[in-house]
Amino acid sequence: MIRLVLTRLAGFVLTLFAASVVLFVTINVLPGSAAKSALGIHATAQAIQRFEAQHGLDRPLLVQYAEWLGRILQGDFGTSFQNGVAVGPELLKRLPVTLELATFAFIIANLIAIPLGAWAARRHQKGADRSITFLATILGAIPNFWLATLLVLVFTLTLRWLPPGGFTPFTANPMMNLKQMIMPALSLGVVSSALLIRIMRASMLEVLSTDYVRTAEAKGASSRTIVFRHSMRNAFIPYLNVAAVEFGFLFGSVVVIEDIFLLPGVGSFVLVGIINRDYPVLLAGALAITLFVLTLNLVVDLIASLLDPRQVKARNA
Amino acid sequence: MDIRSRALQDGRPTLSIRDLTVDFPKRDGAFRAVDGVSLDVWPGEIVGVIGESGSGKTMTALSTLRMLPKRAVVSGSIELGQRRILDLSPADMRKLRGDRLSFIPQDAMRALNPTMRIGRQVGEPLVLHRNLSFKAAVSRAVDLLRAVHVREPERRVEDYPHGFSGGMQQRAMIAMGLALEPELIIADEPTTALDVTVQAQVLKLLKEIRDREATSILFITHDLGVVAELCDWVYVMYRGRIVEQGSVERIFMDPRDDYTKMLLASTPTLFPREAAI
Amino acid sequence: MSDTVIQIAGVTKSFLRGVNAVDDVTLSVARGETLGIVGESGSGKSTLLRMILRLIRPSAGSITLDGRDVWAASGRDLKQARRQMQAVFQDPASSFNPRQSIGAILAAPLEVHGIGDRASRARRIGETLERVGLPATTVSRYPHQLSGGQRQRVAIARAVIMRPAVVLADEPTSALDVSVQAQVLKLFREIKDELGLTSVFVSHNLAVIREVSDRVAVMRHGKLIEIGTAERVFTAPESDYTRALIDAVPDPFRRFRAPVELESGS
Amino acid sequence: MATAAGFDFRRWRLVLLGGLLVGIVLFAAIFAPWVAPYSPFDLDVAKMLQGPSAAHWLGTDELGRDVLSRAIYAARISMQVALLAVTVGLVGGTLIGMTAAYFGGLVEQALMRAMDLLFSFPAILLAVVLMASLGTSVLNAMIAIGIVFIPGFSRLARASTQAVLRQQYIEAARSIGMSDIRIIFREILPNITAPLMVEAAVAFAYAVLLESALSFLGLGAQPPDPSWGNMLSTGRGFMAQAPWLSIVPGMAMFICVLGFNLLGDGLRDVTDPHMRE
Repeated sequence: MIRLVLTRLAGFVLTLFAASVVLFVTINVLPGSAAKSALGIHATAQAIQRFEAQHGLDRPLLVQYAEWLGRILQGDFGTSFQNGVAVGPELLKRLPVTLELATFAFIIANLIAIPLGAWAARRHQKGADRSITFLATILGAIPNFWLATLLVLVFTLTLRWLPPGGFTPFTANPMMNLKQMIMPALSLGVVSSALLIRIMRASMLEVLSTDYVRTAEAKGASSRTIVFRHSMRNAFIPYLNVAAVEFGFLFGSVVVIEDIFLLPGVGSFVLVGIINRDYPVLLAGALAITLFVLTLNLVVDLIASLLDPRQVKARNA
Repeated sequence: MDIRSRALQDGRPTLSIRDLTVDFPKRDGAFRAVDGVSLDVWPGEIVGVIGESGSGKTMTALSTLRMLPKRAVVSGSIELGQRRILDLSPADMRKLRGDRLSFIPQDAMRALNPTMRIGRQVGEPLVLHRNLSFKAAVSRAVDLLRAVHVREPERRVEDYPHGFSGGMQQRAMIAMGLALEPELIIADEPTTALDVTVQAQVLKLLKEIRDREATSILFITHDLGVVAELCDWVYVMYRGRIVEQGSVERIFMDPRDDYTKMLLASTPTLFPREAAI
Repeated sequence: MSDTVIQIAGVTKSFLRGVNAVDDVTLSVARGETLGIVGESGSGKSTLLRMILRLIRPSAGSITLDGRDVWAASGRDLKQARRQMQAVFQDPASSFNPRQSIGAILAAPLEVHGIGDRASRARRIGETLERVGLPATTVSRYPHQLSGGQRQRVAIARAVIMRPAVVLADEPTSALDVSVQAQVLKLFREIKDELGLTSVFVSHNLAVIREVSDRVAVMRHGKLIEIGTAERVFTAPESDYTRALIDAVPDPFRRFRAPVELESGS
Repeated sequence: MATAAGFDFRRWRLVLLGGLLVGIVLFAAIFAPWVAPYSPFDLDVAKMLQGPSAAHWLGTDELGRDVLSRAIYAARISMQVALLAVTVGLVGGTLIGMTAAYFGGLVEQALMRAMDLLFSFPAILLAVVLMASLGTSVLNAMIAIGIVFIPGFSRLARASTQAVLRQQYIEAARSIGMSDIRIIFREILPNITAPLMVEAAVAFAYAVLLESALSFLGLGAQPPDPSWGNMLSTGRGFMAQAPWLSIVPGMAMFICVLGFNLLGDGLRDVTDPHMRE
């Protein structure tokens, strides 16, 4: 068991390290000049040279990476090219916002997907299954930033129930925090649920067609018992793994959603970094989002492994 | 010599199927998988149904369990004891399965839930039909596993199926089927996936169970050898119909139907055929 | 009759976990004979066959075909070896590419070895199909349109179309119903005699092995337990394992006399 | 697979419905100059922010341009980006996946590790970072989105190839001495195209979404060139006065994505052997 956790953790660290290399290299071969966007288009050649020397941009990439990694490991994410603000503390301030958004969105997506997907599978090729599949098809075709726009149109501009955006810490004003969070979380969660419904339905269908479900039926188990005692756990194992990966894949949308709802999270930090070509900001933000996704995958993967006695045993052996 | 000695028995057969027909509707008409099958299984008897693929033997077995695919259209009558199986409500049918009537499938590895401990699976019929707690059911499962010769059953009930060998998995399935001392066990090719040496052990176990508990067994197979070793009475099926029935001795010594004769002639053997007399 | 076609010497295949799938097997196959290899699952019989076919590389030992090392061969020698040795596989459902017609499937070995032109290949395919008892129209059909027995006839056609010296068969009738199995085995024996083939026939079914083999090798856990003429192995087995295996077979004719084989002219 | 009995409408209905929606979008994209009632660039300050009317069915934008015409021209950009991006992803992913599965060992390890890594980045984030690196333009958007698709296609191609490699016809091909290249192109590729085509349809939908998101963020098509993403982005500024500016581009994306998703689902059902009778 401990071995299983350690193996997964090692994989997690390795992937994170490799991801940092990819991000660093990609961002540092940017053709657009950071100096120009920091200093303005009319900056002189000397000013640019001075800027690059000051930020160490004129040295070999490998050296730059090693230094950057070294500093990051000490918690120093550098300073913004744009305004000289330290990136680390700023990132730390923004992390809870995105964490809250991600958590809500993931919970919403699963709350919708698990029961609907399981129900659809149980009613395979019946009315309920067709309706749920149809719903998933419709939801899956809605761009989440359009859904966000429509939600604002309805709940803010027309009904005037919810604020258009912004962020209040939960500790400062829980009610306000939730009011501001609900639309962004729905935009991300509802659209992601479309894919998760399909995954849950497919996993459950697979299990329901197995011989061991037939055995349970032959023992005289009711359809309820079959679903809850014999199928849920087995369907969850593939569901969780796939769901986490797919959710992570879709999670990049925080960049757009945070922009729409003026949430001061990591996503909008990345966007600012891109628009201003602010390397330290962009790198730190992108790394943080990747970290989110990898952590989610790690946690879910461990849960799925625990559910599967074959894996627990295989890793221990 | 085809006097059914068993017909002289007192009382009624455990299972009695009359004019069973199973149709699968298709776009152009219907496919008739079982065509007017009648058969009986008497108390304490092992009855073999032998046929090649597509003969309808498995469909006959599944009809008895009422576990056919939903689109199948069934007619005729099936009686287990006094109960008319085809007329039972789904809830009443469920109460019968695993209690008075149990099923042993072909592939035990797939038939066991990979994420549930053996003890819980073997004991589950007691939970479903006798309202036992899982704890009590698992302690009963220890006895059941011992009865099918699984070693160290106290420890084995805690195992998951992947820790069992193929033969042990099939023993666990048999133990599960015996949990409530059913009137009839339906076994669908239960030894086909096993190696011959393991198969021999499982067949021996089934005979032993019949002798000990006087359970009736309906045994579905494509293997003439298995029928010869195990069964008392044989039905030969071909294209949805029963073409011949008789005691196992009669079928092998004096086959009358052309299909049965062809089947016998086709079966490879370790004992070379005698020259024509 | 006693010249050796296949010589297997000290062949071992070890997989990762230190278990030997095939463990130091030495045996030979003489020209024109059929060697049956029998064993339960995990005995290594199929792995051994695949090593002869050059599909799995042995960890140790040598396999020679007509005196040439199969695994050391390359270029022309390898092509020659491949031409000499053809295979029939078990699963009639997966042993053909579902997107190719039977004609294309049968033409493939001829094309690979550059035998004949279009017309002569077509002629040869027609003759071979006829020989295995399939109508000439089969060329334009696809595998899923054929029954299991018909597919195994095509498999035999694919193996003999190259006019090889050796045919290696891996459980070729295990997925078939007994009545079809009997027909396919009969065809196999006829073709073998007609072409004077040497063959290795792997099966878990002792009775099938007895029917087709001149000599029989019994394997267990990767080891060769015993080898001898079919008559000897089945009537006077030397090892306890072979004895146990024979006793375990549920053979209907142990209890009841075997009927005379039908003249199956079908 | 239409049978002699006639065209099976039920089986193909999703493909037909998806095809219809996709057809409408493609038609608009290809024949935009003829279909669109106005030029997408013609300004008319006198007519700015007018609601839907007989002259302008879907109203006008903040510069008095015809919204319908802009939405039609935007389809062009979306289709171009999606087509090229899917091609990049499909070709790149298939080559990588097939190579990995066929050669196995270290080659496979290295390639698939790299794909896992690429897949661990959220899609939009990766596209955004690549766009930042490559510079904002439509061509770069195509490349960035294409790269995002490579890991998905490569995993699918690898899994499908592995499934084919387990089939005995591969062993048969090897045993007759067929070369690797010939096995890959003659035996494997034709048998993995169906799942790849299904995935391509779904990827097309996702490419449209990604392109719109990039343009929405100002990283894709640049104004005044119309794209659904930048139309929505501008429209949000006038949400209270002119909601149609937000609704129209979203609706266009929705129809387009829905069409490709339905097409993908339909193709999956049609090509899935389990769905066949």
